[in-house]
Amino acid sequence: MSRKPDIQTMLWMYKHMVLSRRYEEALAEAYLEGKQPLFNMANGPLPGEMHLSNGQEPCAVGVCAHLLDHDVVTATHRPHHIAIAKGVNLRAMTAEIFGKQTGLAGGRGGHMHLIDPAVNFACTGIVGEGLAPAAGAALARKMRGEDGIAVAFIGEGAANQGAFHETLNLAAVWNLPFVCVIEDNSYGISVPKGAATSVLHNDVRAASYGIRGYHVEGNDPLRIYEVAGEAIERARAGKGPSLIEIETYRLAGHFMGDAESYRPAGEKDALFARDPIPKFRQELVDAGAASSDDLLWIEEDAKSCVAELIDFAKAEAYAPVQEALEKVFV
Amino acid sequence: MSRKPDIQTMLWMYKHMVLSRRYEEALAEAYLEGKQPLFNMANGPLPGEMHLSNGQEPCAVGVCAHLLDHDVVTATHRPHHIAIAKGVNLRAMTAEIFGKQTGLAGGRGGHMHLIDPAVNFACTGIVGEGLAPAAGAALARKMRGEDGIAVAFIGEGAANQGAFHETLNLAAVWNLPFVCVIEDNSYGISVPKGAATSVLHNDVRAASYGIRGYHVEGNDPLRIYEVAGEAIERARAGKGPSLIEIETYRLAGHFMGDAESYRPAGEKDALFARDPIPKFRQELVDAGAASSDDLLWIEEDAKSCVAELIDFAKAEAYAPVQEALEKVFV
Amino acid sequence: MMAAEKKRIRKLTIAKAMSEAIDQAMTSNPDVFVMGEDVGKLGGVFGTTTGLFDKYGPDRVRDTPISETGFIGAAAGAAVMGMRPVVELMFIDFFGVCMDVIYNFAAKNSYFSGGRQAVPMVLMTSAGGGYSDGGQHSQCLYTTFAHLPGLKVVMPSNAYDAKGMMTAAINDDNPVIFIFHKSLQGMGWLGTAKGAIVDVPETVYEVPLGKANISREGSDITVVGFGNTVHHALDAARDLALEGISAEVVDLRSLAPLDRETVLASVRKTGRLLAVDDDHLSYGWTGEVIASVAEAGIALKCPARRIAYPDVPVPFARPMEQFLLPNAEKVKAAVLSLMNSVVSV
Amino acid sequence: MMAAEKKRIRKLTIAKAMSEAIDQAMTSNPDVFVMGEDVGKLGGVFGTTTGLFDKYGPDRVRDTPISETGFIGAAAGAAVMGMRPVVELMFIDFFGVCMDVIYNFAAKNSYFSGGRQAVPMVLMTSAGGGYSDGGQHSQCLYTTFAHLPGLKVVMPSNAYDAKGMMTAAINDDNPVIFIFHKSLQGMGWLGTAKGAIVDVPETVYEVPLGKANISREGSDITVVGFGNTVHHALDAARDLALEGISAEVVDLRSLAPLDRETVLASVRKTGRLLAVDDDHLSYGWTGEVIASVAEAGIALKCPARRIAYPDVPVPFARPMEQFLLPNAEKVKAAVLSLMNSVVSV
Ligand SMILES: Cc1ncc(C[n+]2csc(CCOP(=O)(O)OP(=O)(O)O)c2C)c(N)n1
Ligand SMILES: Cc1ncc(C[n+]2csc(CCOP(=O)(O)OP(=O)(O)O)c2C)c(N)n1
Ligand SMILES: [Mg+2]
Ligand SMILES: [Mg+2]
Repeated sequence: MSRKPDIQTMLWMYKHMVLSRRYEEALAEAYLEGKQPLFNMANGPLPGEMHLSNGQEPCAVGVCAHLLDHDVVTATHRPHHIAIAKGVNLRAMTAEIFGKQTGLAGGRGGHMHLIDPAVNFACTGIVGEGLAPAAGAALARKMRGEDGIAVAFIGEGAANQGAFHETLNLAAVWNLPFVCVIEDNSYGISVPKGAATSVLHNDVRAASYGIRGYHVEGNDPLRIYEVAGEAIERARAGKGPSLIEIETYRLAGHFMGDAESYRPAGEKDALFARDPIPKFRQELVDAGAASSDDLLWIEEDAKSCVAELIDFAKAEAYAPVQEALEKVFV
Repeated sequence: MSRKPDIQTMLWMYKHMVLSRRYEEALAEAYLEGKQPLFNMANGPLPGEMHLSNGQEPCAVGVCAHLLDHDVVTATHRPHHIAIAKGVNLRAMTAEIFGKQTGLAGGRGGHMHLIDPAVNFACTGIVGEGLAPAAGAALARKMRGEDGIAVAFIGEGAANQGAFHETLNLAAVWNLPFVCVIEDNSYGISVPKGAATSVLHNDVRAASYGIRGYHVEGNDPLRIYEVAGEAIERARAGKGPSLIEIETYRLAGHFMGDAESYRPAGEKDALFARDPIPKFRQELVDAGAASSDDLLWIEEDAKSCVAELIDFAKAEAYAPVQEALEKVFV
Repeated sequence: MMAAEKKRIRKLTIAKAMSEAIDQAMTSNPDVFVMGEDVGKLGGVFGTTTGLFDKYGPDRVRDTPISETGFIGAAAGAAVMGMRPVVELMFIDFFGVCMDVIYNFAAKNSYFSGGRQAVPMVLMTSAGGGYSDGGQHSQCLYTTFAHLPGLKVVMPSNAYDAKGMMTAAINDDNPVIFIFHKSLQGMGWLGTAKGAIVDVPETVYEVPLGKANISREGSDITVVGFGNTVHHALDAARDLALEGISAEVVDLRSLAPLDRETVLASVRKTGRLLAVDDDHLSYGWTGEVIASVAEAGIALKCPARRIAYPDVPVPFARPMEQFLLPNAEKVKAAVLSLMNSVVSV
Repeated sequence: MMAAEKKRIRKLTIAKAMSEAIDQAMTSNPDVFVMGEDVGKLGGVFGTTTGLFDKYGPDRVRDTPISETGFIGAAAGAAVMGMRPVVELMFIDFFGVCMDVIYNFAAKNSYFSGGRQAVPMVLMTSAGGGYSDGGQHSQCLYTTFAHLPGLKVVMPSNAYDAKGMMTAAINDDNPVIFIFHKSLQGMGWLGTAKGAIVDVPETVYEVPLGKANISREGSDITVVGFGNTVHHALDAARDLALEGISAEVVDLRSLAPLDRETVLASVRKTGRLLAVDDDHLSYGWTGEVIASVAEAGIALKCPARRIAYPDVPVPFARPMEQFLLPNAEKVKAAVLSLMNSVVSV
């Protein structure tokens, strides 16, 4: 029932993958400011934890290509690629990541707490926490007869949290327009999937809820697009929730500063050799979807867009400190 | 690999089913003392909630027939049948249910908190709470190279708690000698299974953990014995955890005082018609395992045993109230 | 209660008052709905949703699986989308299986969204012991919630407040933990303090959240209570009046926000303070109230005192449990001893 | 630290001191083992299990799934069977996904078994902010645990105490919540208060749980701290000494049991009290400490005061977060204002 993306969509996907990659590269650069030679997380313009999603961009674009603003997305501590693909206001998001007054939350949130009501995007820092609220959002849409479905992105590690089980069961019992997308990047911090998860692929867990399960290999944006399309169409059509596990990988550490000594030798090199962005680029060129020049334009555009965002966010002011006492209640 | 019980075992099973039934009938009688004509839970020699297991006896005996003292069992708010089949000290248990000083916990626990270290039995009042500790007990046995497995009994409603998912995954990843037994009595308080559980039978959820799943129909002690035997043998042999769902029914309300108006008309009558105790009795007679006289003897014995227990517990003293301040720490 | 509101006088239980407030809110606002375990046909184990299932059906009065993280998280998520769920956690004792979505999600979403996203959710939950339900069904845990910013934490001591506070809670755009005390709930099978069953207007009205109430005026000593202990204080005060002691009883009604002003004003007037709680003593609200008075530098005629549940789990056996619980006798004895104590501060 | 113990002097971080205590316990007792997320190869995100995986292997140093209810519950269950697990909850902020097995199971099992079943489990967990980790990774939540009976709740302010308290915790037959403060932990990537890194003997020793420590003697005012705020108090006290003010600093070290005696004795001596906490103010331990002093009827030269984290979630932006946190300057200013205030009680 689902189909391959058209050319315009493919370019949109490529563009957002590149934008996300450039964006995180720029964040990484800013993050290291003030943290060298001694790495102290508290220092620099971007203090605190920083979880990059480099390598996982296909998951974000393959799913979000099917979503509209009124569709709800919850993401995790590793949210940038998804936020970008969901269309979060990038100026406000970047300002938030830098803790500035014009940020999404005026600096109260930071990179693990990006909430943009305009496009119904939110993320949180507790593993599995976004699941049930996403199902609740789907319930709200359904009860009100409104358009819109909800997608909860989680990592493969989160599929072992109780919230995963409770939410999928609830969504199935209530036949909610809900999709759970698992980005399987093989690790929960340092712990490999095999040491934490009793099954090879989490899509088999769909059987516990009588719902559709899908597994996508190869970190392939087009394949992800197809599978997500089917699951999302089903949700829109009132056919209930689905569970998708996507094989992906993170090219960076769990967070910045992670020495990654838990990785087997050579793993990182192999991952970089499979970087989905050059791979997708080549596919686009091979398929005649775009010329190398067109893509270069997209890439340049992403670069300048990101540069502008970082400059903007850096230049913005912090909120007066007293504002920290506000917005506990609406 | 498993087999039918021998005659001695069958009689043991029948005896403990009858004992449990008589025991709860006597508790029910004592419970109603002081609560008529006005039912106030706080009154009488047995105040508080009282969850009876009438009808579910086959689950207890079919599983516990395979267990030894060093095997660990955790049960729920509905614990009597299991405690009895596990060999909990009945004097101390009854005294505890009546809140007396000679009770298992000196009256601190009550009927939802029966802990008998001598036979490794415990129960708790929070749905799903016993699961992870049981897995931990299995881990302890395994790490120490000790004999003994762990069995967690839960209701079908508890299979929708996060603890269920987390524990089964953990037990599977660590290949623990652990069995989860679900007593499916069709209801979580007033909510029918179908309104709460997205699959018809919870044994299919074994697929989420790559473990064995078993489903037992008919509330049949012999079938339960066979299936539990296989799962427990596997656990003892180091072949990992299993999940068993047993179709059973409760002949009483969720707790005493439950008006059961949520039941469809006629349901109760149909259940009583299928009461597993007379059914099993008939099977035993038909199979020539015992004469009607032998069974009568068992039944009389159970009655007098129960009468003695209740008399004993009622006659026992309450602990001095100051003892309420003790045993917070060991 | 204001005279104008007393159109028709009916004595209601807290359970009925809560159901009525929810019912009226559901009638006037289609976004209001209820979910929780056994809130449907059964009408809530503690009668909080009596009649609602028949009136509104299973879509708006939803029985849930025993998945508190799932359904309370879903309620919070629905609230973010503009629904106004009233969700029940059957016993407050069960918070441990679902606290994350309550305190890290619902409570912080306003802050994390810079105040741009509301979570208008009411979490109603039962607390308290006294009827021998054992250590996992008799806890109070008030400050476990009140310590965590972003939640309003309230408990009515009578049906009038229950209805008005429930209405206010549903109308509030923030997450409200609406605690109801089993000893006051008015379920026949539980026994109920008489004083909790009071006249309740049929009209829709609000009792503002975060405002303490002077339940009885007095001049010699301030006795602060919350929920059930308000009735212990009132019972003691009636007795004490016969002995010529005038006790002022303050019903906190809300721990978050905490109405320190009302407490301080009362203590300034009486010069004596007794705080009475059925939650565990250490790190309970009685400490907070006494500390607030101490910080304010109010001169007391005798040291402040508190009566609270000792730092032990709740035992099952009735004599033990009753021994540990606060009651009117203990309040009276403490007041008498305070009235007789010399000025030492 | 007693002189006799200083066989060889080595300055250790709290992280190293904790690992060493666990290591020594694992060597001497085969029942001791560790589990938690990333405690294996990684050695714990906060360095609490450094070197243990290589030494003891994956059976005794177990990485777990991200299933806190599962593995903490399993730890408790293993403890019931006689093992002595040291289990890590990576951030105290995550308690909401697993509190039930902690407070309803581990904490109450002794009571529910009439003291016949011990749960010798140590739950170690990190707390505190100050490095811009946002509102779900910077909380303190001390009294969230300390309010619930059946748990010992401790936090060391320096490496000497950390080792001795960890050893005592492992040897204790009861569940111990062993909190460590990220600002004191000694991870290079976090920055660490200098005073936390102190001489630690190589020998095995215990620092008893439930005993406060006079970190600095003084006569004018008692400043009570816990964990990181002890260092704010000490820093302020050093400065204040230059201004002729003699502050006594009490390090609580344990909230449950709470060593009220030591606090009261100090306040009786100094006549002034300031309590400093980085947990949320309302219903925090500072209220409990002040109330305990008030109840004791100790005559103070000025009203007790507290500095604590306001009742708001922890903001990400560094200026905002730093504005809300207690620090030595705030302590100093408060002491000065108290010393200058008139006797009003
Ligand atoms: C409940 C909870 N437990 C633990 C953590 C700490 N933690 C943050 S991210 C993470 C790993 C998550 O793994 P996964 O779900 O696979 O996502 P990934 O980081 O790989 O994107 C952990 C353990 C947390 N934030 N919340
Ligand atoms: C976490 C939690 N949620 C809710 C309850 C209240 N409660 C007690 S028993 C029960 C129903 C349990 O159903 P099931 O697991 O099927 O067991 P049964 O009562 O049928 O034996 C509920 C909801 C509880 N004790 N703990
Ligand atoms: Mg992962
Ligand atoms: Mg059931």
